[in-house]
Amino acid sequence: MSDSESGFTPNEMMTIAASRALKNDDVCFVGIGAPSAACNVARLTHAPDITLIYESGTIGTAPQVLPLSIGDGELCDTAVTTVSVPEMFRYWLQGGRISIGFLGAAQLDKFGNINTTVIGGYPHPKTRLPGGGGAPEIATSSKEIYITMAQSKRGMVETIDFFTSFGHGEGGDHRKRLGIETAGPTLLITDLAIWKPDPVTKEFTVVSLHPGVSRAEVQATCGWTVKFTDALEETPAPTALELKTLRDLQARTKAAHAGTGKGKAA
Amino acid sequence: MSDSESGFTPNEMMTIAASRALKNDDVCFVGIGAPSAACNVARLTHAPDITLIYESGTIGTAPQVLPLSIGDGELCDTAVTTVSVPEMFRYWLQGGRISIGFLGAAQLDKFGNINTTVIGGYPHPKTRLPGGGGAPEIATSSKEIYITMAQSKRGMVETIDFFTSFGHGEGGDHRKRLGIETAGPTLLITDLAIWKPDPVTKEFTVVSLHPGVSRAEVQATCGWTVKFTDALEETPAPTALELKTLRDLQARTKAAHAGTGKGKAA
Amino acid sequence: MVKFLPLSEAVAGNLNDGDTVAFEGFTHLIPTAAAHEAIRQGFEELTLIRMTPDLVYDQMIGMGMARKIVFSYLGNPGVGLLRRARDAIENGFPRPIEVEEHSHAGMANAYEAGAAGLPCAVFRGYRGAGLAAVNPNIKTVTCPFTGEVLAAVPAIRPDVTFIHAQKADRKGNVLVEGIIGIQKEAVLAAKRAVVTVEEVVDSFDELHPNLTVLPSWTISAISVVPGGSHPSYTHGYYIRDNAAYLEWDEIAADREKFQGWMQANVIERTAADFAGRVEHLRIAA
Amino acid sequence: MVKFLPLSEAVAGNLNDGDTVAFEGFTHLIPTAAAHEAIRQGFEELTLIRMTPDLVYDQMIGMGMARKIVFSYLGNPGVGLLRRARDAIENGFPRPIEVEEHSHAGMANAYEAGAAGLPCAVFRGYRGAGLAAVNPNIKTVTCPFTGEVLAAVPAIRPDVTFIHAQKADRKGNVLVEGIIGIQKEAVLAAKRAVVTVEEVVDSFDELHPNLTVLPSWTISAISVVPGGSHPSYTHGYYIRDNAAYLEWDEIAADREKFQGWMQANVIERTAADFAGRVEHLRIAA
Repeated sequence: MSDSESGFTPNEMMTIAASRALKNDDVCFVGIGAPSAACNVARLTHAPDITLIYESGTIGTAPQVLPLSIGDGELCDTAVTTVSVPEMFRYWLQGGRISIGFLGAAQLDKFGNINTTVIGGYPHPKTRLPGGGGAPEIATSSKEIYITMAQSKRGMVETIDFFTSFGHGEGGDHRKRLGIETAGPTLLITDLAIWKPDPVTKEFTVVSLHPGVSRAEVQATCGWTVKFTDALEETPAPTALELKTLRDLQARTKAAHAGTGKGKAA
Repeated sequence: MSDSESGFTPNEMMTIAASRALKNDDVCFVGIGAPSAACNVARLTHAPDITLIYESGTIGTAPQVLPLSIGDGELCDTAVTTVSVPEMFRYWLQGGRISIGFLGAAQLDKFGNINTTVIGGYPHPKTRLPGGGGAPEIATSSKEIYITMAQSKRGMVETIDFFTSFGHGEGGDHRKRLGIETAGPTLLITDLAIWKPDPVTKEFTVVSLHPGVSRAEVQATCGWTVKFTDALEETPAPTALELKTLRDLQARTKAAHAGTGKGKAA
Repeated sequence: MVKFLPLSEAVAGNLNDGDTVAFEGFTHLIPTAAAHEAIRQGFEELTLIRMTPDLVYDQMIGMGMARKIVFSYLGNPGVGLLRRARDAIENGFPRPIEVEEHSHAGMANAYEAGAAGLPCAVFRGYRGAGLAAVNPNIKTVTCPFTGEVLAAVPAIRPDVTFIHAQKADRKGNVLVEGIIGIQKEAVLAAKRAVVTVEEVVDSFDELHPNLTVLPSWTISAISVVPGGSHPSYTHGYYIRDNAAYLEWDEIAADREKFQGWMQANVIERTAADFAGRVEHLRIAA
Repeated sequence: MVKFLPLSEAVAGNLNDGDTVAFEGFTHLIPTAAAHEAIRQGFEELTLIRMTPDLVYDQMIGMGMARKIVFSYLGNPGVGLLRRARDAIENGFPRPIEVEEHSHAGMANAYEAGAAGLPCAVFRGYRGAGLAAVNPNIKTVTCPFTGEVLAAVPAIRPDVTFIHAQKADRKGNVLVEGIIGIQKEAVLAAKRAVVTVEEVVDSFDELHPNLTVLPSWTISAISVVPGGSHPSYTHGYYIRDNAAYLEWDEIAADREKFQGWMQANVIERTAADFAGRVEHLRIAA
């Protein structure tokens, strides 16, 4: 599938596969570190009416270039409305209006639990990461959670060092037992594969390999023993339109950000 | 004092005496039924920078005519800012930013407790009144409460039928015992006199009679046995400027309201 | 997704007998046209929620449509009492009506909690107030840090909310401006929301980013009804018909006069009549 | 009453050693000039509160001014980690620092509760989250109507809040627009508030009534500092200096490089330098 003409990188495949999972009537909460590229490719291709919400308060935004931060001016300029941060978290996230919360992860386990807080122990961490930002409540208030990250043994681990945001916990009905009524992680898209939780155990299971990717490659870059579904599929390669949309977006973004400032003083 | 040249009505005296109690740096919450005339006379005479807040969300308003309702457009047009009703009650009233809450009353007792809810029993009232609106929390969240009403035996009673808003309860330290930290009613201005609470018992005591008013007249129009302070004063009569300001305001108001609508359909 | 509908269809498709319904508007932007359409369609056994019931709920109660009313100020703003509501509460006419009464702070916080998806609102309120003794929906919670006892009321979650607003764009986003009251919360707290607007414009691209705009996907139906809030007003379009509020006091004082007025001015009319009612109140452009 | 003051006086008169202080701004409108002035004046033992600490707190922590930090996202937005804050937490350099960590929802609700005069905030949060186990300021309350267990956090009440805003009018009212973040709540929650603005205009009479305006009497001091939020941005004035955020990652990575940069760019500079830093970022009128 990946001949020289339609060549694409694993990261491009990841972003485009994630974009395909979004529907035109989705209301998508794009948290810190989340792939807003995927959300905006969806908006620029098959989901022109998708509602993108950034936690800075911008609702229904349609940026021409990808924001560097979740509060770039472009997001406000193109939004349907911009609200305060307390309103964002109370009325829009906690209010149950978000269909898809889109999260990234520094560490992820097989049940979709995410760590972006610390490597090592909490009181005396080996590495202090940025922390959760909006993620703890995005993970429990959004109707569903999509996760996207590039695979690595360091990132996809048997046991995460800190529960920044709750996925399916120990699996099974753990969410329900904690009084969490939303579905939690229903999709994981990596640079190698598409994963969905087992209906009963909630363990992420590979349902589709990206073009040219082997089972062995998926296992080699994952810290837990990977389960594959019986009816394993191959992810359709990016179309020319999808690739062009993503690359144009990234080119516009690069040009826009390079144009700002000499950085003489921060 | 009330010669033919400077003649004034008891209601005018009441409004002007109330206006004098307001200071230039007061932040005044003008609740339903409250004498916004007094607040606006203060603003148009000695307190040009007074902040008037109406519960409809208008902050720092400066109407040219008195509003008929607490949500007239004039209030918004002249306000520094107009906020939502939840914000008004959370950030501005409950936030402790109001120096003076100005309340009227259908029934008032000697401890400044107010009833605007029912005459008779609550479940089967003889007369169903409008109820409290913002008053229950204005009474407890404002730093001080000023009350203004025309005297009558029906209105100033030994025992009110319902505690719409709490004044000094049974008197003494009753507010503190309920965990209310604000001062409560500190001033009552009627068409006949100025009253202040006794420092210990908190019973309203007449401290000043309006020009030409006798102690007997005050007692004859009040349902409880009236106490008078030893150093009883006479309220200074309205000045020509105060009267002109009040009457001009009322004339502008009458002209503006008469101009609206034939009332063909409500 | 939001639909642009004639008001009669928007009401018929979103309101049902027995519903809990809010027709909200804090003096400004009262959805009178929608309420009159509901009266014409003759719904029954409604639970009516509103901070400041005023004329339209006086009318619905007088027509016997309500089994319960939830409110914080049952007056004709700036005029006095609501005489049809009084007749129902004091005399059970035309039918007895259940009362759930709050303060403005209680209602405002309860709508806010509804919009925020919470089961209850927590605030400092009702201290020493008689309502806490007569309304079982006023309870307390204790701050786990300071021990302070705070008031709690259940979140308001209407089956359907009706509001009136200035304008929609073609996509169905709605702008509310001026005294915005509790409208945003009332819409976001409800399962369904119907909005009447003065007009539809091509786009909101030129609007200031921080205005109160309800995204199209938060609204069920939009109906264009110029003048739809008369005798209340619409900031930027027409002023309040204060004379009508004063007149209402007389109309509602008498049961037969009320019935005659309702027949002539509501039952035999349509939403299209509202435009004419505000003609003399319009703000010069 | 609000005073218009040079920034050095506004900071000296409102910030004290040992204070709990918030320099707020959610990516937009970060009060960098005020933070740099505080660094020049060398305050000690501060408790720094902010949802998204970013560069200015990295700088203050790196200079050893903070004894504690309260936050929900300790990153360089869109770039990565905050390396001076990491050094303090991981290695106690230049001094150990106490950490109180929340989620954005927790911080936003805590500021809201502070503005609302409540002792605590109640919301649906922290379910299954590790923070609830390591932060003793995350507790619960139970809804008295449904029995649902909700999260509670103490209200945030800074001694002083610093924000940057677009403009003040001559009376000292302040307009914040664009991504308004948590600024209004941070000001209203604080005992004192200092605002840097891009400019002062005669009056706000022509402003839309529903914009975010902080009345003059809610503010202690206003300082006019054009460019005062660089390398953050001010909606309507200049754009975000993304390159500076990328560069910071290298500067903060090395203790000596950091010190040299601070000396040259903060200690030896004044608030007046900010105007020049945004010259090439200004939005064409």
